[in-house]
Amino acid sequence: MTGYEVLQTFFSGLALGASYAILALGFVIVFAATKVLNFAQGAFVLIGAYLTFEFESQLSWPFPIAIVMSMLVSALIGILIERTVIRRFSHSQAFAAVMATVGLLFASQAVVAGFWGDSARNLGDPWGLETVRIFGAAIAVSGLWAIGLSSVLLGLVFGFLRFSRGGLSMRASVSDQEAAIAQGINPRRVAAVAWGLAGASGAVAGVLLATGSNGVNGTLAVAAFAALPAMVLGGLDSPIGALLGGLIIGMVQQFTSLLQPVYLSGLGSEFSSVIPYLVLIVVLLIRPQGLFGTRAVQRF
Amino acid sequence: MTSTLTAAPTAGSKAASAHKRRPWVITGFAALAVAYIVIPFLATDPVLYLFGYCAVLAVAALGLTLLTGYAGQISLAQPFFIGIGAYATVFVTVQLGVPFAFDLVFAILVSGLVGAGSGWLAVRLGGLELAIVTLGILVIGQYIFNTWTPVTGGETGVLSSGVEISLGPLNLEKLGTFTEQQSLFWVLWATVAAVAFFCSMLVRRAPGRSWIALRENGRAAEAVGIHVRSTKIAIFALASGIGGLAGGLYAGLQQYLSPLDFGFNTGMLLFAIVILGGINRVAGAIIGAIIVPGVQFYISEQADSLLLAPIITTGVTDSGFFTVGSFSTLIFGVLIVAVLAIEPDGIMGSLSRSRLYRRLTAHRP
Amino acid sequence: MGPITASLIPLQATAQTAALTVSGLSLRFGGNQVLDDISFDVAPGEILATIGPNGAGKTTLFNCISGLYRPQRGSVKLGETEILGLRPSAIVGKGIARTFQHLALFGPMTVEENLLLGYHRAIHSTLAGSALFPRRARREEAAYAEKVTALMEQFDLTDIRSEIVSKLPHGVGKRIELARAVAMDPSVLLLDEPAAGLNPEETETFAKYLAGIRAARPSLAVVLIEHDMPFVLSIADRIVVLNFGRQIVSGSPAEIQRDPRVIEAYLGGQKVEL
Amino acid sequence: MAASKDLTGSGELIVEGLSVAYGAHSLAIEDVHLRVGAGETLAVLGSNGAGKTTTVRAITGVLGSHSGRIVKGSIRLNGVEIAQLSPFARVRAGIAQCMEGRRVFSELSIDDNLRAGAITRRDNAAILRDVEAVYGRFPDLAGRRKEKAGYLSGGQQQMLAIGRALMARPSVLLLDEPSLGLAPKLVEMVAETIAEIKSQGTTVLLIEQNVAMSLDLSDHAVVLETGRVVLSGPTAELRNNPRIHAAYLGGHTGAAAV
Repeated sequence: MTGYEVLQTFFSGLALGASYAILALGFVIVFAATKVLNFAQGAFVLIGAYLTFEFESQLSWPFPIAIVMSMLVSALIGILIERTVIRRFSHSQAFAAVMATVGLLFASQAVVAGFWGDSARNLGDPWGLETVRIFGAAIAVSGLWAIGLSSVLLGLVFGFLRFSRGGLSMRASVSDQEAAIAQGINPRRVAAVAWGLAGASGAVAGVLLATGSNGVNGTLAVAAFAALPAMVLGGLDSPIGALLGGLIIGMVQQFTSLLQPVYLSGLGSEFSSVIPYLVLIVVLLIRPQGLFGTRAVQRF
Repeated sequence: MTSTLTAAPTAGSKAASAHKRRPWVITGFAALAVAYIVIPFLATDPVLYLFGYCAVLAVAALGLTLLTGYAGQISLAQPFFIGIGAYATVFVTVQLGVPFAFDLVFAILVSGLVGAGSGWLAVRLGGLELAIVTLGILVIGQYIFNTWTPVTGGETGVLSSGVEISLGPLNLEKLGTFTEQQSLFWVLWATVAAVAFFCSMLVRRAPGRSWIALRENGRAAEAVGIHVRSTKIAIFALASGIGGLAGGLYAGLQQYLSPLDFGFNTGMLLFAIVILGGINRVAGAIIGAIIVPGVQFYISEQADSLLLAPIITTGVTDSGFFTVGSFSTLIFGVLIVAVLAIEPDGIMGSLSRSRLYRRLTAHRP
Repeated sequence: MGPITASLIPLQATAQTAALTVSGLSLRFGGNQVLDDISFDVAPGEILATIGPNGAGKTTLFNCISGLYRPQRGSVKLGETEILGLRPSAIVGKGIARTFQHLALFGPMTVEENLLLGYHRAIHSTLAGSALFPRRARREEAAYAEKVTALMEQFDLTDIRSEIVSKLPHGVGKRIELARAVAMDPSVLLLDEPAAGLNPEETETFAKYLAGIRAARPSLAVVLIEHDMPFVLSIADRIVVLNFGRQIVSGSPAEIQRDPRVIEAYLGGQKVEL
Repeated sequence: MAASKDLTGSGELIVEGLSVAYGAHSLAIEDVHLRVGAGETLAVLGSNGAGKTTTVRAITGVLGSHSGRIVKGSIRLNGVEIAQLSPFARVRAGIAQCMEGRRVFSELSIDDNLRAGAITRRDNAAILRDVEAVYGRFPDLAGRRKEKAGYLSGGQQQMLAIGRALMARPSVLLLDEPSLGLAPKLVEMVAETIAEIKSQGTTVLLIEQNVAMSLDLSDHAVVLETGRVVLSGPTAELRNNPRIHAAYLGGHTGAAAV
């Protein structure tokens, strides 16, 4: 293992971690605002990636516009889901709502497969498989874009949460929903905004996961689940936790891919795919409230 | 976590008076018995195979009904335990040559033990964290099945045609002069009936009450003297053991096992089954396990019909929008959402609240 | 407010015969001293009332006794047995049953099933037992179903035995919870605000049921938290007053009513003339 | 403290024949009548479970999140029926509340807590002035504005909760057990604050267990028992009513049996 490899892996870990962080942020925001674990986050990933493909490759829109448009459409779909489905379930029916999102995931997978078929497509990202040399290490340009794009998005989301009136409503609502209502905050609007944000961030994550050699394909819906450990690590309802959890998982996964074939080759070629969950289980055994969460431990 | 699903199963008093029900119920059971005997003579082999597949899913879903429906522990890992049971059965039969009745016991024990380990994780986690961790267990299971080639055959899979469902010297897959599919139908559905009876007995008694108590309010459950930790571990072990049994039967039914049989899609299929049927009803798991694969089968059979041809693309008609697979996925997605929004207790829940059902099953004074 | 030395009325019960002995119990949550050096005991057959303003630490005290919280210091003895540190379910097994301020019934289950859960520890058929010896399990279920029938008779619940408890009025829920606690066969019964939210008739009925329980088990010790003072004064043998997690005074109802510290704690100063 | 004058206004609140039920249960409050004239203070007394908080919830409109509903009756603010309005619309109409148990947003900074109190307002410059006014009123908070509210002491949290409620510039302010769990010195401070709010002409509905404090602060008082109003009248008349003592100390009159 050379220093170049370490640097290269560091960058790819950062890039992967950034995608996980964005995905986890989508999960976290919806969970914090509506107490629903949104399995349909994968649907946003799928829709975002395919729409970007459609806009860019079929309609020949410039790539940035294609991304922004697919974010918008995906956000609208998120709001629509909240208004038509999630709203029907009261707070005490969180489990039913979670299962309903599984139904939505199924339905969206089918619709996407209906529109675009089963075969993988090539996202028309302008950087493709290019690499650049940084300190002698070959770094994928798509990875740098992933880091840049997610930094912008994360900055926007955190800025929104921190400084805007809507963000304040959302943070207050997450902290104590009833008290938030008592201040005049409309919980339905908060929920709609949360689903919209989840849709937009899912779409971006879809683009990031489909760039480079991966391509746009149906398994993206399931790829979203890899961000769930990041969410639990961060403590379910903490956006900062989602960011850190995502980066940790991405790093650990990429360094495992680098080291495990050399030192523990007996574990097989797929080992890095289970790393997020292994990390999760080990962490939970040591620290049940997650790395950054403050939730009290259930003692029985 | 607290389950959202409103209705609880009936327990307690009914246990004592269940055998004093009205003739309607007896008629119903008699009709089922007749169907059980007659279907293998009427149905074609592919249909009988489908019924066998339904039976395996029914057993696995029964475990999930106890674990998630009754005890409120959301687990996505059930297919992993089915897989353990299936591979354990193949291993014991092929490598050790043990007859089937005993490898089923082995399958149940191994799955149950691993399940108890997951239960231990559940003790430390509540609700959605548990759902995520069990998803992780499922993913890790996929990895193990794909990687542990000597036992599972890896991605290429392993032949399970050597597995014969038998009781000692009696090969239940070849009963007398009947065909294998006929025999399998009888054996598998007899198992479903036995497991369902076992489950319905448990849910009506002390264990079932403690599960619901756990689901509704862990703190109050502890306050009436229920040892929540051991109860959680036990229900996980039981549900996983039942999953292992389903896996053993699956190995007997199938010629060939692939890791994909025990993945995320199977988990979602099981959830579709229990939600459609009614997640906190024993009968719900069975009804769901007939309807869901039944509808899938119907769609693939009728894909070229006048009704579905405009929607579905097949080799014959290239007119439709969806493939057979994605169309049935769509149907189930929409059905799950609709059922949850309209009747969270599923078909059985809706049925048991209908007046007709109540009149038919009312106790005699 | 400065610390006030607890003035403990000499206890009738000697250490040997006390049903429940709490001594030096202290609990902190973070920087918050929620309970500070609480000591009292309850003799068999006695009713001890715990009163004090909201936030005084009464329910917290119950949570410590029943094992939901782990106090940092002190001891809780049931008879001669130390129970501090045991799990809540084990404490139930030792003989302490409780009710909750906000009902802790199992909503979607029937009245009958809720009461059967009260017998949970008594029923021997475990998961394995129910599976392996179905006949024995069925006999046992039937036996406890009979006990529940008797219990429902005693608490006038027979007519609603098959009702779902979440659909019953609050007052009935209180009664079911009391009956369920009795099913646990306790030697010490903890009642957290049994009369809260009850109208005067319901409170009276509740007192009647409680009297019935005590008549049937003369050695049962009862500790209750209550705000309804007429109710407390009519049934309590002794009263412990808490404020800010400290035991400010304890004594007979008559003494408590006269004590200026109690009036201070409740009415916040002397501005109201008595 | 004069700067805080523009925080508040005053309104008249009339509750008539109000009955509330939770789920399928029997009524939690029945036929409750309350009247608070503009600028007046009404104390609502009663023990636990008497229906005080239910009354507050009905007025602020959050019954829905406790699966409760108004069975009958009307709630009018300045003559306008508000019983059908959403909770946020009621805040805009001028009803703010300081909830039982303080309920500050403990993960949010003190600044953000105050800004959240003004979430229904759009006049940003005035909001900033009002934030400063609250800090002027509670200097303890002023030095810690960027700290998380969860780190404040109980008394400071109560100050913050009152300040947050004032940020909506309410015409009617509901205070649900503001002295709960506070040491006597802090109770005094809360009382002073309420007196000040009152002196600026805001209508106040004070829900309290601390009888002495509420009687000192209010013009009228009602006593609730098991969901009904059993006593009401000017504070001066109620002050020496034996039933008030009976309700809290189980006095010698036997009145509580009624």
